[in-house]
Amino acid sequence: MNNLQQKAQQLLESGNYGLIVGYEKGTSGKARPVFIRKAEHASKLIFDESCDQNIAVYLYRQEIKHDKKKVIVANHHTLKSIVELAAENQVFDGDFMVLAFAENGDIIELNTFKEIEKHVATLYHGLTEAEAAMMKKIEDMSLEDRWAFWENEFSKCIKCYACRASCPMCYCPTCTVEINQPQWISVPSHTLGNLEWHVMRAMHLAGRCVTCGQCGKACPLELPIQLLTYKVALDSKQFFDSVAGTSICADNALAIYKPEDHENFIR
Amino acid sequence: METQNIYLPYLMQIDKVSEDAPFVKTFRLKFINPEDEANFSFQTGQFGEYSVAGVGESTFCIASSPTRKGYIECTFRKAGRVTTALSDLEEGNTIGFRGPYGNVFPIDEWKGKNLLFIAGGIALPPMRSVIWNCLDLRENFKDITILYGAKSVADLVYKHELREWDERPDVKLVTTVDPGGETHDWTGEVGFVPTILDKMAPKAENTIAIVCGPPIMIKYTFPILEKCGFADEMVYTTLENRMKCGFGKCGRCNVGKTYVCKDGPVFSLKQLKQMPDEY
Amino acid sequence: MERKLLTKDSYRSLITKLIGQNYQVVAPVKKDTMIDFLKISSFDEITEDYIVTVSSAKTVAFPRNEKLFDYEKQNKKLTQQDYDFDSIPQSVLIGVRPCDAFGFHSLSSIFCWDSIDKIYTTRLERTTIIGLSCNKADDYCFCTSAKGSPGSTAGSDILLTKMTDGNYIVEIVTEKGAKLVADFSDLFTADGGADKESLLAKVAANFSVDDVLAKINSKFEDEAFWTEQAMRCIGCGACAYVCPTCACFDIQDESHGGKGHRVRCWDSCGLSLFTLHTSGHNPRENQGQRWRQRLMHKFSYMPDRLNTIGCVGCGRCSRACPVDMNIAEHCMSIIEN
Amino acid sequence: METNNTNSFEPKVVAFVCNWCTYAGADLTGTSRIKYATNVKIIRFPCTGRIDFMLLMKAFANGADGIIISGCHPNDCHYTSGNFHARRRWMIFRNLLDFIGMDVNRIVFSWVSAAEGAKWAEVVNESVDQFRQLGPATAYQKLIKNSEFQEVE
Repeated sequence: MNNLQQKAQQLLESGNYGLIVGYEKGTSGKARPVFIRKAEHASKLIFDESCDQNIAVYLYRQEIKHDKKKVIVANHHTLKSIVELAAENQVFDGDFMVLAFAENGDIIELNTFKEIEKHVATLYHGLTEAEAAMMKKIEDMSLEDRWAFWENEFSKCIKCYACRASCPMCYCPTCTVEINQPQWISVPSHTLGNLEWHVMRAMHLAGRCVTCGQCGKACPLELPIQLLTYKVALDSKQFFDSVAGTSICADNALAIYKPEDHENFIR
Repeated sequence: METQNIYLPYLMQIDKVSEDAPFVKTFRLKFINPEDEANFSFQTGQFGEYSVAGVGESTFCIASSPTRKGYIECTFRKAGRVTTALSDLEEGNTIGFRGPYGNVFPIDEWKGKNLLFIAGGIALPPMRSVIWNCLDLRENFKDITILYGAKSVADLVYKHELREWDERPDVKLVTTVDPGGETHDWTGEVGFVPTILDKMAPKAENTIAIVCGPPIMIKYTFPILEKCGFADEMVYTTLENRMKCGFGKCGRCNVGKTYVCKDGPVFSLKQLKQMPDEY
Repeated sequence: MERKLLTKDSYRSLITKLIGQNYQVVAPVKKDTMIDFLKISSFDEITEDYIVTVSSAKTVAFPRNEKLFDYEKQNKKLTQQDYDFDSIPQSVLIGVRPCDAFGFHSLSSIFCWDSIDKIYTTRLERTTIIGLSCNKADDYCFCTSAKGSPGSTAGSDILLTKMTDGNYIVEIVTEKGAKLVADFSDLFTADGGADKESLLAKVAANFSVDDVLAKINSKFEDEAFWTEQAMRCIGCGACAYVCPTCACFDIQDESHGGKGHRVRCWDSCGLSLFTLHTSGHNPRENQGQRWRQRLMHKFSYMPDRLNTIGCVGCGRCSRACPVDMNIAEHCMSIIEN
Repeated sequence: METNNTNSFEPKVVAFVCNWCTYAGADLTGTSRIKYATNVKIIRFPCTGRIDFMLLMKAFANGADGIIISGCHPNDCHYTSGNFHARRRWMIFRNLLDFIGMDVNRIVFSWVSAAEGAKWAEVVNESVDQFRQLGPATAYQKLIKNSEFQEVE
C-alpha cells in the first residue's frame, strides 16, 4: 500500500470522513474517477501521470454536494478549479478536504480555501510547451486558414456536450443551449450552430477557464476546443492581468472592470 | 396527401379560437386537404403532435369527441415554446397535425355502466373527448357524474360546456375550486377534488371511474376511490410524458418498458400499479 | 454460405468501379486525428488501420441531422414540401465491422416498430453493407459477450476477411450482396478454402449478455445500485451518439425567414433535459435514473418489446466516454450484484 | 465605392446601440438633417452592457455583412458601468473571433454621445464603406447554406 492508499484508509477508518473522490485504474491503462466509501477499497486509489483529469466537477454533484465528510484527491488542474469554484460560491469552505501532492510526492492536506489558495500560488499557471505550440500554430495562420481550420473542426462536432459536462466551471443548471425562447443555438449539429456553441462556451469561460484542457480531452472526436478557452484565458491575463484559479475572490476578468482598461479599436 | 413520410403533418386551418381560461385556448381545426379529412379517423383518448412551422411540435390530446365529425379540437395552456407560438396564432392560420397516436378509452366495454369522471385543472380537455363521446351515445350508459375542480373560478375551462352539462338532466355535474379560489357568486363546491370526492362517496358498484389531473390530485384521488370500493381495473387515467415522435421511436416517454405513446396514454389503475414509479 | 475470393487489386478495382458508377461509397477514412466513416472519391482514402471507427456506421441510415420535410410560410398560408425519397443515393458502405453491421438489426427494429420510418428504411435498403472481419481487438471490445463475434456475418450483405497475403475471403450473406457480386463477377474468383477462423481477432467472452438480461429487471427498483453505477457519469451524450444501436432523437425546426425545415437529430437519454416536462417535472431527474434508462433500454426494454438486444459489444461508448464508464464492466456488475 | 468588383454590393449592416447616448445621437443626426448611409438597421438596447455577443453571432447568422456597436463614452454610462463591462467583453470577444478566423473588421465599435450627431453619421458612413470594401460575408454565408443539411461528408 502506498502513502495515498494508507492515508485514505486512515481517513475512512477514523470515521471523520466517509467518501474519497480520487482516481483508480481504468480501461487500457487510463485513469478514471472513483468514489471510495469503504476503508477496504482504499487500495483502488492511484495517483500518477495518468491522473490528469480535472475531477472538481464532482464536488458540486447533486448526490454528494451536501456530504460534508468528503475528501478529494486533487491534481493541479483540480486544485485550480476548486479555487475558481470557491470564488464563484459553488463550493463552500469546510465542505471537503483536499489531498494534494508536493513535488516530491508527499501528501499535503488542505482543509481550508485559504490553504488551497496558498498552495495553488506555488503551482505553475499557464500553458504547457506543447499547448503553447498549438496556440502559436493557429495564431500564425492566415485569417483564411484559421477559418478553414475551425470550419473543418466544427463540422465534426456532434454536440454531445461532453466538453460542457466535463468542465468544472460549466455548472449552470440551465445552459444557454437549452434556452429555447429564443433558440440561441441550433439543436441539430451543423457547422454554423456548432461554431456558435463553441464561441458561446468559450466566451462564458472568459476569465474563468483554468486551462486544464479537460474539454478537449473529453471530446470523443478530439476537437482541439480547449484552444478556444485557452485563448480567452490568455487574453484575460494579457489585457486584465486576471488568471482564473488563483484567487478565491470573485474578481474574474469579465465580472469586474477598470476605468483605465485599454483597447485600441473603439472609435 | 399521399405520403410515406410518417413525420409529415396534415395541414390544418384554425377555424375557431376560444379562450377558455387565463393562458388556456381551444382551437377548432379543419383539414385543408379534403382527402386528408376523408382518410382521417380517431377514437377517444388518442393524442397528436401539433406544430407551428419554424417553432416545433408539441404533444397533446384530441379534446373533441370522435362523434363530432369534420373537425378536431385541441386545448392547451401557454407554457413552453410551441404552445406560446400556438397561442399567438389566430383564426385562418395554418398549423400542422400528426396523429392520431396511442390507445383509446375502452368505451365499448363500459356499456350499461355508470360513469364517474374526475378531472382537475387543465386535465379536463383529454376527459372532454370521452365525456362528449359518452354523452353522444347517452343511451349506452347509466348514470354519468362529472367532478371537475380547478385552482380558481377563472381557471375552470370550457365554462359554457360546464353550464350545458349542468343543465342536462342526464348528467350530474359537481364543480369545485380550491379554497381561496372562489368568487362571491360561486355556487359550486369549495375544496380540493379528493376532498369533494370523499364527501360525494360515489358508489363503486357497476361504475367506471375516469381520473385525470395533476400528479398530486391523482395521488390523493386513487386511495379515496379504493376506499369507496373501486377495483383497480374499474379506474382509468391518461398519462402524459414528454414525446417527440408519438410512435415509440424517440425514446422519451417510456415508463419502464411501457411506452406512453404506444401502450398508453390510457391506462387502468391496474396497469398503472404494475408500472415502475418513473413518471 | 457461398464463399469467393477477392484479391487486393480486385478490391481496388471494385471500389473504383463503384465510385465510377456513381455509388455513394462510404468508408473508414483517417481525417485529422480520427478514423471515421466518410464519403470517399478514391480508393486510396480508405484505411484499414482501425479497431472500430469513432462514430458508428449508423450515420448512413440515421444521420445525425435528417431533414424530414421543408415548409414555407406566406402570411397565413403554410405549404409543405415532402421528403424527397429519390434524393437518397445508392450507397455502398465498406469496412463495417461485424458489430456495427449487427447494429443495423437493432436500429431497424426500432424504426420499424409498427410505424415504418420510410426515411430510415429507404436509406438502409439502398445501402449495400460490405463488412470486414476484425483481425485485432482491444480492451474495450466485448462482442463475444453480446452474441457477436469478430467474424460474424449477421447484418452484412457481404463479409470480407483479410488474409495474410492481403487478399480477402468473401462471404456472400444476402441477396443484395449476391447481386453486387454478380454485377462485378469478373473481379471475384473461386474460394481458395482458407481458414477464416484463424484470421480473426480473439475476443474473450467475459460474461454472457443472457445473464444480464435475466438479472437486470430485478435491479430496476434498486436505486442505490444505479446511483453508485452512475456516480462517475457526467451526463453528456457521447455514448449515445457513437452507439450503433442508439436511436433516440429530437425533432426541431430550423428556419431562415419564412422558409425552413423540420429536422430529426440525435438525442441522448443521458442528458438531463431529455425527459423534462414544460411544467418542470422530470420523470428521470437524477443521473442514476438516466443511466438505468440507458442500460434497461438496451438490455430489458428492447429484448422484451422488440426481441433484440440493444448492444452489440463494439465498446464505442466506453472508448468515447470522458470518464471511462465501461459498459462491459457495468454489465458484469449487474450480474454479480 | 471606388473598387470595381464590389461596386454593386451594398452591405447589410446592423447597428446595436444604447438607448441613452448613441440612439439619441442618431436621432440628432436625423433632426440635424445630416445624411448618412441607409444600409443600417438600428437596434436599440438599454445599455451596451446588455448587448450580448450572441446577438452579434445571430446577426451574422441571419445574413449581416457588418455590425456597428455603439454606446456612451466611458464614464458617461447611464447605469454607471455598463459600458466598462461591455468594453472588457468586446476586447475578449473580438480577439476570439479573430482566433477562429473571422474578420473583425466586420464589427465596428464606437462611443457616440447624444450630442455627437455628426460623429454618428461619420461612423456609419465610414463603417459602411469599410464593409463594402470587405464585400459580402461569404465565409459565414457558406455556413448558413450548409446548415440546411449535413449528411455523411
